[in-house]
Amino acid sequence: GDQVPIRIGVQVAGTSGWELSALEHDPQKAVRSFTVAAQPLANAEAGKIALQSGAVDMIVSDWIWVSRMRASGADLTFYPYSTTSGALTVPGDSPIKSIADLKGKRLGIAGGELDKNWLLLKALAKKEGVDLEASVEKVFGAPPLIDQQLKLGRIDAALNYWHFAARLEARGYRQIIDGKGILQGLGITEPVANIGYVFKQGWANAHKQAVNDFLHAVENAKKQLCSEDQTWRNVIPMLKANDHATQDKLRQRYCSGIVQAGGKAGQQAAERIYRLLRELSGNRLTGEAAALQPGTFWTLD
Amino acid sequence: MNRLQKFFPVLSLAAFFAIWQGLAFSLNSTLLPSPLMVLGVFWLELISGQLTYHLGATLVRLIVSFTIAMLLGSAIGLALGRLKKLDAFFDNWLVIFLNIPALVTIILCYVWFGLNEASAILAVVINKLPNVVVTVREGARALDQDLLDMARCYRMSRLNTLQHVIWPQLHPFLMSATRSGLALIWKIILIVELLGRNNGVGFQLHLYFQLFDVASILAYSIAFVIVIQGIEYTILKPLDKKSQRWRR
Amino acid sequence: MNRLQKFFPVLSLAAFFAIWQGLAFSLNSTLLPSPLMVLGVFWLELISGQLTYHLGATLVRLIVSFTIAMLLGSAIGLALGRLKKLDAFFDNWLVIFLNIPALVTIILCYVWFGLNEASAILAVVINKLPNVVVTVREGARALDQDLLDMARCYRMSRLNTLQHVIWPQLHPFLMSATRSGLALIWKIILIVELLGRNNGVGFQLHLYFQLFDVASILAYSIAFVIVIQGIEYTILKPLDKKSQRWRR
Amino acid sequence: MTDIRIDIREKVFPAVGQAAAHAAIQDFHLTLHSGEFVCLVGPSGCGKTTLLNIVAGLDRDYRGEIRIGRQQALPKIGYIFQNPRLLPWRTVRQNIELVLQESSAGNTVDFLLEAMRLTRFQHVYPERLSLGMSRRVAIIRAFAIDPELLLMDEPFVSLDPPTARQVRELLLDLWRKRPHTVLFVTHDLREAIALADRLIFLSPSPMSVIGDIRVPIERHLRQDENEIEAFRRRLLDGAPHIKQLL
Amino acid sequence: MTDIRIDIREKVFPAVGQAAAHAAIQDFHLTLHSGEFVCLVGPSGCGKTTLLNIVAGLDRDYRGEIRIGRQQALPKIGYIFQNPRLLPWRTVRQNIELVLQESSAGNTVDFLLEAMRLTRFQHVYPERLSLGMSRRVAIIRAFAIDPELLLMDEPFVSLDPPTARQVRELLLDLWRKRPHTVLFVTHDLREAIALADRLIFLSPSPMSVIGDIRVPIERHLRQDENEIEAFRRRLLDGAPHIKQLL
Ligand SMILES: Nc1ncnc2c1ncn2[C@@H]1O[C@H](COP(=O)(O)OP(=O)(O)OP(=O)(O)O)[C@@H](O)[C@H]1O
Ligand SMILES: Nc1ncnc2c1ncn2[C@@H]1O[C@H](COP(=O)(O)OP(=O)(O)OP(=O)(O)O)[C@@H](O)[C@H]1O
Ligand SMILES: O=C([O-])O
Ligand SMILES: [Mg+2]
Ligand SMILES: [Mg+2]
Repeated sequence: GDQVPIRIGVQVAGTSGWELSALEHDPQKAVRSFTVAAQPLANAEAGKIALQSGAVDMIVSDWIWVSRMRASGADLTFYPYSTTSGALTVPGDSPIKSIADLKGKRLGIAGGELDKNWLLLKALAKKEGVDLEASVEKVFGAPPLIDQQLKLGRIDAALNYWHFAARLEARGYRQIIDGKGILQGLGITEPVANIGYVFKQGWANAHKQAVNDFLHAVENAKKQLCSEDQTWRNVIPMLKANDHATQDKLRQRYCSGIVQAGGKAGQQAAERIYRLLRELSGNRLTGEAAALQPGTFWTLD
Repeated sequence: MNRLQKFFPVLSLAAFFAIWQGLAFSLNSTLLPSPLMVLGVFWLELISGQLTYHLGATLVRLIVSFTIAMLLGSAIGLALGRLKKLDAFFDNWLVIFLNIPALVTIILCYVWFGLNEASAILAVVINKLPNVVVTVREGARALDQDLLDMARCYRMSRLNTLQHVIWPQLHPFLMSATRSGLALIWKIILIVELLGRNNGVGFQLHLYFQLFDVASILAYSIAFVIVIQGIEYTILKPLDKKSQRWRR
Repeated sequence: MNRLQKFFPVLSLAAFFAIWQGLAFSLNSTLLPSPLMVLGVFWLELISGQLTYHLGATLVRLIVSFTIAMLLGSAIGLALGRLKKLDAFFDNWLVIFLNIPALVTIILCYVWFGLNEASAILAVVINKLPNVVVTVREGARALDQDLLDMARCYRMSRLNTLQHVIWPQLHPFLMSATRSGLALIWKIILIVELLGRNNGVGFQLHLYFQLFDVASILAYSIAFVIVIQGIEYTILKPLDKKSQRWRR
Repeated sequence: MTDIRIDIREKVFPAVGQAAAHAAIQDFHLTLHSGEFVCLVGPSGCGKTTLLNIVAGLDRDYRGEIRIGRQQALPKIGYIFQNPRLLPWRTVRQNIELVLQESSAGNTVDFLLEAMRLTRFQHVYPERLSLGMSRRVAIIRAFAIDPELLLMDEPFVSLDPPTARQVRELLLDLWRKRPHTVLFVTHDLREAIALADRLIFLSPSPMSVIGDIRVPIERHLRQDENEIEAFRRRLLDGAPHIKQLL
Repeated sequence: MTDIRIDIREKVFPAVGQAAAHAAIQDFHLTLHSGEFVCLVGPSGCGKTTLLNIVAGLDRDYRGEIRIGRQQALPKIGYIFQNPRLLPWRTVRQNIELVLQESSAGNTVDFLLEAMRLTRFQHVYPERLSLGMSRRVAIIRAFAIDPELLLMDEPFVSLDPPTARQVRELLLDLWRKRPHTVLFVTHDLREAIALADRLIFLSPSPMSVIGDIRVPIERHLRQDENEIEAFRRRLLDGAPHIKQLL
């Protein structure tokens, strides 16, 4: 029958472009129930605007925001995409070996005061008896600036998005802990997707078959990227990285973030994270709603 | 008629809010919260102390960078407007600095001078300065030569000439530089705070932007507008009035 | 001396690049690429067609929104400057619109009117308009009543009065609104493109910012500065000269 | 055009800031007959310019009325202001041509420029003129529109005697050819006598008419300096309230 | 102060755009003796204002030299410009006081305001004055600084005869009390004769001196209109190149 067009807002620097590229090269393309139109976007905020204004059907974002928006009446829903999240990185020869060593150091934080990783890192540190808020000199800034400041040695450690961390790692920097590690430290061991596809539920219900086919196809594409070198080679130009070490590191971190969607345990873990973040941010990140909004996660069936 | 005119400012504000309320009511969307909702958020942020803290941080930056940019810009603008040779030489630079994107100066300031307060203010000044220069330069070019000659002939001191002959003529230009300057600095400061500060209204706006919380964004915007209205009514309007009182 | 002055623009550009080269050489960091390196990037982007494509997109937006903002803003500014009552009423609105953060108007325009070219341009116009109004209003307040009376007494048509009596007096204000206006629009357009367009210099600058590619950022900035210099030399300077030629 | 009837009960400049309100004109009544040449003589600051502005319709903030016969439309007014009021960004010729309705008046403009000895300067901007030259341009501008009512506020100061004489003759020529009503302000009694049908003497402000005297010298005799001087002496020896003005 | 020696070989306003270059002054030589009252008489546009600007040091773009004795410092100059040049944003009094070096001159200012009948208007902004009143303020400003050299460019136009007479007397009073050199431009020959030690007649531009005539009437006789009229007639019947100016 007719193919349903799906317009996807793709951040130029993001990973969803890789998968869409893989889909594009897939020989099955012609027989699918959907077609994909990628819409380049400059940053995450542009995606949110594009989705709300109806310029795209899907973007990549996080579920806490989706829950918050649902609480205020928006009809958005989320499908898990990846567990890859930011990491705390220090120079290779840094004396910092653990969170406790951050005391008295300059810590660069991308994403601001309500950054999830920062909130959770503080909670973990507290558990270990360290008050990061008081003992660390915080430097907030845009991710590329934080990255640059670390390279220049103007800050001692950086809590930044995963691909900045991966690129640094390839250049000999050390990861102290990443988002997954922080969650584990806080007792949440189930893999919970950090980011995922976000779309309007009404729209998805109207095109259920196509949406689900698309989500399946993306999952396959992801697996291909990790298992088939030819597919991977196609996206290498999109990495904007010339050296093999960086390319490999990016692939490694990307592939380790693959999640299987759904599962009761995952949902429950998400509930716990939600409540944790709500408390840690004093409602500011999550909004007033006491619990994760029902329907936040889209289920494939 | 004159009686009624006194209430115009109040009436116009009422009209503004009425239109807003009407739109919000008819759209009924989280993307345009009603004035009352915004007021609620405003109030919560105010009593939590967040608003005062961040607004205060932004205002300190605004005042410092505005003062520097206006003083320096007026001096340079006056010099370029009066000295043809200086102008011929530096005109190119002016166009360059006027049109270097804010993003570029901000990034470079942060990268070269660190993510600190001084860089932030420097970045704002660099962005605002050329605008002041360009405006004051136009004013300086249009100065009345007859009056300047009079001042020279009567051996008025430089200071007196500046204060009593030149300044009043530049006044409309300075007022326009001030009004659009506050607005421009505000736009720049938001980017500056967004990219490299951990407080200030820009920082907050970015936060709420990430959350797409329009009500909070509007609450902070209104807080700033209120401050500027305060400056209007306590400083700029009286200045306007004083400077206009000699007109028939 | 006059001979030398002719070369001032060239000399000043040379000085600018010399200082830049010197700094780049002594710093020797990727954070300040040398002019030559930037030129190389510029050239590559140019022959790849990228530069022309994105710059073209930005310029179309610039021209359309600038034209609308200047025409509308001049008309409103003139009206507010001359009609005291209108001014008393709308003054508040002006302050509000002047100081609503660019971010807010951009988001609202996009969300309400869709992520399209018209919204982008509307957002720029809304941001620029109040600045033009404020500047022209100052000019309109300072108009020479004697000349206006003369025009009225001799029954000059409205059009003639506007063109030959009012416009020349507003000229310095319009020039300042134009120069600082191009620069302001440029700052706004970058945010507009960042948040909702998939082409334009703003889009590219952000991309290179993510990659921290300072050379490319500077290459795009320079491209824009060159365009504005072009406008300066082909339009603004001749206008300046024409409007100044009556002065002793 | 028919008669112009000026009735100003009161013209007060309102108080502003430190400056008190100022009553400039009070109970001022005057009828200008069609085609009459009327000179106004009064002390500096008495309200002459204020009056001309009211007659020209530039100032409507007064109690009273200006009636211009039964005519509906205002007459075409040429006003030579006390300062030249040229547009500095337009050349001499452009300044004049701007106020002309039809462009066909080129002939007259050429003629007037020549008569004022400004042909050589017609393409010059006003800032490059002397004050007397600027005043002559303002005079041409007023003459060129062929006015029905001519308001002249000390038009011939800053002109040297030969030029002033010539302009006076030109004015009378034009006036004889196509009679229009003239309201002429001057401090020069000799000039007033040489030109006017009637002399109106004015009190210090608040201004009112304190003397309305017809000049009895026939026009063809006015070339004679002695005739004018004789009448001037008579005025000087006349009523003391007028004498104190002179 | 010693003599002022004016030697201007050439003053040319350069061509700009359509306007041709204009030679305003050529081979102009004049010595003003200390404390002398010199009147300049010449046709409109001949270059009188240009000359005063050069003497005042406002225009340095000419070939020639102004020498002021052996004195190093420029003398204190009071310049009554052809237009009043008041600062519109300062009141009458503030305009005057701005140019005074010491604030102790309050007495003189009060006296001058009274003499010019402007005391009532001292706190008024210039836009609320008549032109004649503004000119009087400009006159006060020049007198108040107690100048060593007084440049006056048609200072008394727009003044009614009684006021003009009074100001003339005031000027002569001040001049007698503390003699300063005066360079006075006027088109009114009677005024020139009544005031001057010497009359300088000027040619049309390019301006040069075409007559340098000492006024032979003793000062105490100059109240008499007839004396002045007689000398005037003599001038009118005199040399044709001067007569044509009058
Ligand atoms: N705009 C104004 N506001 C207040 N007072 C004014 C204004 N214009 C004029 N006056 C006052 O009104 C009076 C008359 O002024 P006007 O200009 O009519 O005098 P005039 O007779 O033309 O004098 P002159 O011969 O000096 O030109 C003066 O006392 C002046 O101070
Ligand atoms: N800035 C200028 N640029 C060019 N030409 C000028 C300039 N100023 C004056 N002139 C010319 O120089 C000549 C003399 O001008 P000036 O003002 O000295 O005349 P004036 O003797 O004072 O005349 P008036 O009695 O009319 O005031 C005039 O022909 C005038 O056109
Ligand atoms: O510039 C901004 O107002 O975001
Ligand atoms: Mg007058
Ligand atoms: Mg002159």
